Amino acid sequence: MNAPLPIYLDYAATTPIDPRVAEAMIECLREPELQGNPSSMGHEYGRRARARVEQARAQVAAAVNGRPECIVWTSGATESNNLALLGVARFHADRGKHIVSSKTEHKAVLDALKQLESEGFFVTYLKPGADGIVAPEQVSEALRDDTQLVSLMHVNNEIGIIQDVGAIGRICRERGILFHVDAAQSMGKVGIDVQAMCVDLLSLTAHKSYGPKGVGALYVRRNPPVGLRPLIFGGGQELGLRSGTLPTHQIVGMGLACEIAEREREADVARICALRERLWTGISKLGRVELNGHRTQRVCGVLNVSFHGVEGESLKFALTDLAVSSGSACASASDAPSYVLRALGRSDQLAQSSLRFSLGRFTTEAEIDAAIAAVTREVERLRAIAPATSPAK
Amino acid sequence: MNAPLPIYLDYAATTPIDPRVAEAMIECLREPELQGNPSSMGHEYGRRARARVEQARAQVAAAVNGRPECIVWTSGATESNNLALLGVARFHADRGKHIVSSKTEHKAVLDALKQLESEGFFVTYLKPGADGIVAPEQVSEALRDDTQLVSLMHVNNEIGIIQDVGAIGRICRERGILFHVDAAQSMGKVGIDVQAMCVDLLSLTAHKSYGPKGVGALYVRRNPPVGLRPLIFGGGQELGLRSGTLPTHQIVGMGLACEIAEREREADVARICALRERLWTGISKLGRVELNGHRTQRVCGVLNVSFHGVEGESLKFALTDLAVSSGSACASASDAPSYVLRALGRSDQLAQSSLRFSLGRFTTEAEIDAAIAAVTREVERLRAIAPATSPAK
Amino acid sequence: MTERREYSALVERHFAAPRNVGRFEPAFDVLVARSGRVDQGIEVVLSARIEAERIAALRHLVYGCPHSIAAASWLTERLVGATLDELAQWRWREAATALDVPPEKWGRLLAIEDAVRGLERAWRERASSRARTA
Amino acid sequence: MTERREYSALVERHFAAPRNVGRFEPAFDVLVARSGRVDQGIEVVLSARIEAERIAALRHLVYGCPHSIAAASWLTERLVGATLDELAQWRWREAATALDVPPEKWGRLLAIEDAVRGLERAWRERASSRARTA
Ligand SMILES: Cc1ncc(COP(=O)(O)O)c(C=O)c1O
Ligand SMILES: Cc1ncc(COP(=O)(O)O)c(C=O)c1O
Repeated sequence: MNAPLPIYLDYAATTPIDPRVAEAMIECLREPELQGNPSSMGHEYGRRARARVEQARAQVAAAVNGRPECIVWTSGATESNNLALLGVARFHADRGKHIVSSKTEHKAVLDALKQLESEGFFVTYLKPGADGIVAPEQVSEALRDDTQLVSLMHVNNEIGIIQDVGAIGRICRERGILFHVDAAQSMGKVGIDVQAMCVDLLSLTAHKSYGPKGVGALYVRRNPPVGLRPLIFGGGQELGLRSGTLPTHQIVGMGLACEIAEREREADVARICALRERLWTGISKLGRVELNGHRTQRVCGVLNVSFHGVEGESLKFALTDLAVSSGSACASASDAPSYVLRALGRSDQLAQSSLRFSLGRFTTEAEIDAAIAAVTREVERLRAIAPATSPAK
Repeated sequence: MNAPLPIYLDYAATTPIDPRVAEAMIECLREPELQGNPSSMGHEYGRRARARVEQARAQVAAAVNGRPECIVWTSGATESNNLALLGVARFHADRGKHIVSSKTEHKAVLDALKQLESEGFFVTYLKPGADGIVAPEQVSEALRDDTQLVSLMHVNNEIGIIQDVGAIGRICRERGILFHVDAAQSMGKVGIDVQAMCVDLLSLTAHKSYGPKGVGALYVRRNPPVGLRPLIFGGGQELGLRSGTLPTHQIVGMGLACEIAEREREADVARICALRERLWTGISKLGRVELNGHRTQRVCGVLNVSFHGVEGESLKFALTDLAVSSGSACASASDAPSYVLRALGRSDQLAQSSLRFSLGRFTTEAEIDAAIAAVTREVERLRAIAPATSPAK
Repeated sequence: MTERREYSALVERHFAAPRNVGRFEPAFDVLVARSGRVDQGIEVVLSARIEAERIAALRHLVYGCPHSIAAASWLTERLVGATLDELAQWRWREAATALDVPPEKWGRLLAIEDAVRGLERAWRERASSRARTA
Repeated sequence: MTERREYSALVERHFAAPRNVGRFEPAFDVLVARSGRVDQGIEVVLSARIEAERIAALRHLVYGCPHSIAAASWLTERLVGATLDELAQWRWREAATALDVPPEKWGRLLAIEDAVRGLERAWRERASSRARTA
């Protein structure tokens, strides 16, 4: 446990908890009076816990410009995505069996869609452009008479690009098709407005925005209501959509994390953007590097770079001073080339020689400079021992 | 927020977190080095988080005498029950569509079974005796050629009786039928041994045993493996059975809570048993009270009592000094008579005039004496204003 | 999510300290009426002492929810001094309004009104038997 | 759950400081062999200087995973002093054992053996051309 810790540049995998959020959670863990079951409305312990849960619900709702009664607590965005996709598709199976999504969604969407395919649904996976962006017209063109649902992510977790969910939402609304957005990576990085974006269902998670792991939410429009079959049945919590005892401390953490994320968004974004530009300027001096994803339509904290002339595994092994990632944290085989970069047209080899640097609230200029130095040193070193004629791909 | 707090006698709804557990969780919330994503095995932050997760897995496994690789993390026993029931039934649908359970299971089991009935499964709900116990022979007799699963709870949450799951497990094992046990209420109160009890799937939750709300586990036998369709698809965590980012602090809390619960079980049980006897002795002096559930085959902490001659809602309103419950915390309409007590043969009226006192690790003799005094005072007062000829039912 | 049952301040006060609990010993100037049953969730006994064709005093016994207990107690204060006509005009809605009783509990108030009707009947019978004996 | 890729201490040492990096300028006593391709995940160039029918020195260039880099570096030390016969007898399994290379990486070692075979061929050609010119 004594190895010196690397520089954390993996905020897109998970963020550390903001100390303010941690303290609010710790209060819930320590104060006996907050430890009742929020469903035990028959006594004061339960009612106090419930009050905190409802306060957090209002905080999360405000952060997406939705109404509190539209927020359903879940265990994270994986569950939210599953509840949205499996829930809507199974509930409305008689309304149509066609779903539109994209090739660069998170596994929590793609694997849920795969399950639906095995249940007889048909999914169109749109291929984004080389910049990672799905054009709204692609969605229009894919819609069929039996399309019941469109699911697209707001911010891509690997390359950080922002999809134009507002334009796509308006297309769906016009056609009367339900629209789900995976916004796991958005909170505090780009504004979320379920009204303006015409979103019917929206997945959130706390741990990408300085809240705790293991809690998330699904926004479900209530007016008119979106029909949804639950994944988990039981006590009837969350209006029957998600049974199970509500974890007060987790929910309180998520509520505060969302409130802070929105309140400090502009300042955070400006600061992190400057750091990311500094990082990119530093790295691009190496030459033979490529930025993955659209140059400007992207969130501040993510920089995904392909390095020519350096083998992927060696690149990562050389950079043990940096905690970075080569794709999504939940991909099980870490050496497999990213399906997202492959969908953008990168070769297997180049996809594998790519790193995702993700910066966040606690990243410092000194860390960025150290990261630039480490990347420069190691990439140059590895390129120097490689055969010179290695063709750039 | 300034009302004086009542005496907490609702440990079966949820327990306060043990301060030792809280401190272990707080370390995870505060230490930057523990805040990586346990799936980020490419860097030290992820590996340290993963090490804690695996340590907790071993703790939970040890507490049920199972192997660590059989433990799947979930968000609580509601999810565990659903994963076990829906997961097994859907996976093995071609092996048979009959399931055996009981009328006094938790809603997380009953509602999942109801969902399965809507999917074409057939469920036999055994009716326990007036003492709440399901006789193993009832299970034998209910088994059919197409029975694929038996699901019974270990400890009943409302009346505290202990089912003889070992005997039932042996019957199932002999017949080659899968056996699921909802052990949400057992940890630290009665020994759990998945081997000796011939259990194939076992649901656990942390928050009934001084751990955090929002985390649980499903034990799934691996040798030979039990086939299971996931509820939640995605990143492939937990060998694909339960995707979603693992919440390190929650899991650490559950691991330690289970370890402490098992280590201190004997001492806890002896102390709490004595308090419960004191409470029962005190309350029964009132006369016209009845203990619900088997007199001895029960866990230490739960005392469910029916009061003749006192209307239920008034009884509860009169006892605002006590945080007790009248059934399960997750029942949505608190005034509905408990379906568990109804299944035991109590009238609606008497079921409603019942209270569940549940004691725990932090209950004191002074609290018990105060509870006896309050119950005695209020029951006598309410009986005194009632028409004398009210027939006892 | 379960809502906490809310009781009005007046209900809380009467529940905590019901007025005029008990019953009068049977006597010629005492009227008694009973309604409800435990398995209906409310049982109430009212007894009234009549003086000069008015209710001089009321007593009650009640088994029931907090609203029922409060309503019965409240009623024993409300109807003191009432004439037979005034008693005949009393309706449950008055208690519902005064005590802020939610609709799902109105049935309980009807049971209390039944007891009032019982008093009224007993009073009329007493009056007619007096008329006969006079 | 993903396992951390484990590298042996020897792999770590060679990866951190590869020995004998580079290539000898073309000359009569210099042998060169190349194998692999970037899109196969490994590309390696070996060059050897021959003196008195033994390898006097070796240089390497390599693009590849840490095991590949370490194996190429390790090889340049291992084969110094080798005769043609010794070179001909060298097999990839020796590197696998010495560096504790996991099975899924054995293909990369085969690519390195290909380069060794290339050196061997070049050496034999040089010998036969010497024989002809002698
Ligand atoms: C875009 C996206 N969707 C979904 C998820 C899954 O969220 P969670 O980790 O809360 O299950 C993640 C992160 O893991 C993500 O980046
Ligand atoms: C017997 C039993 N099963 C399942 C549950 C549900 O567990 P959780 O609250 O962890 O969802 C509970 C408690 O609520 C329980 O008592």
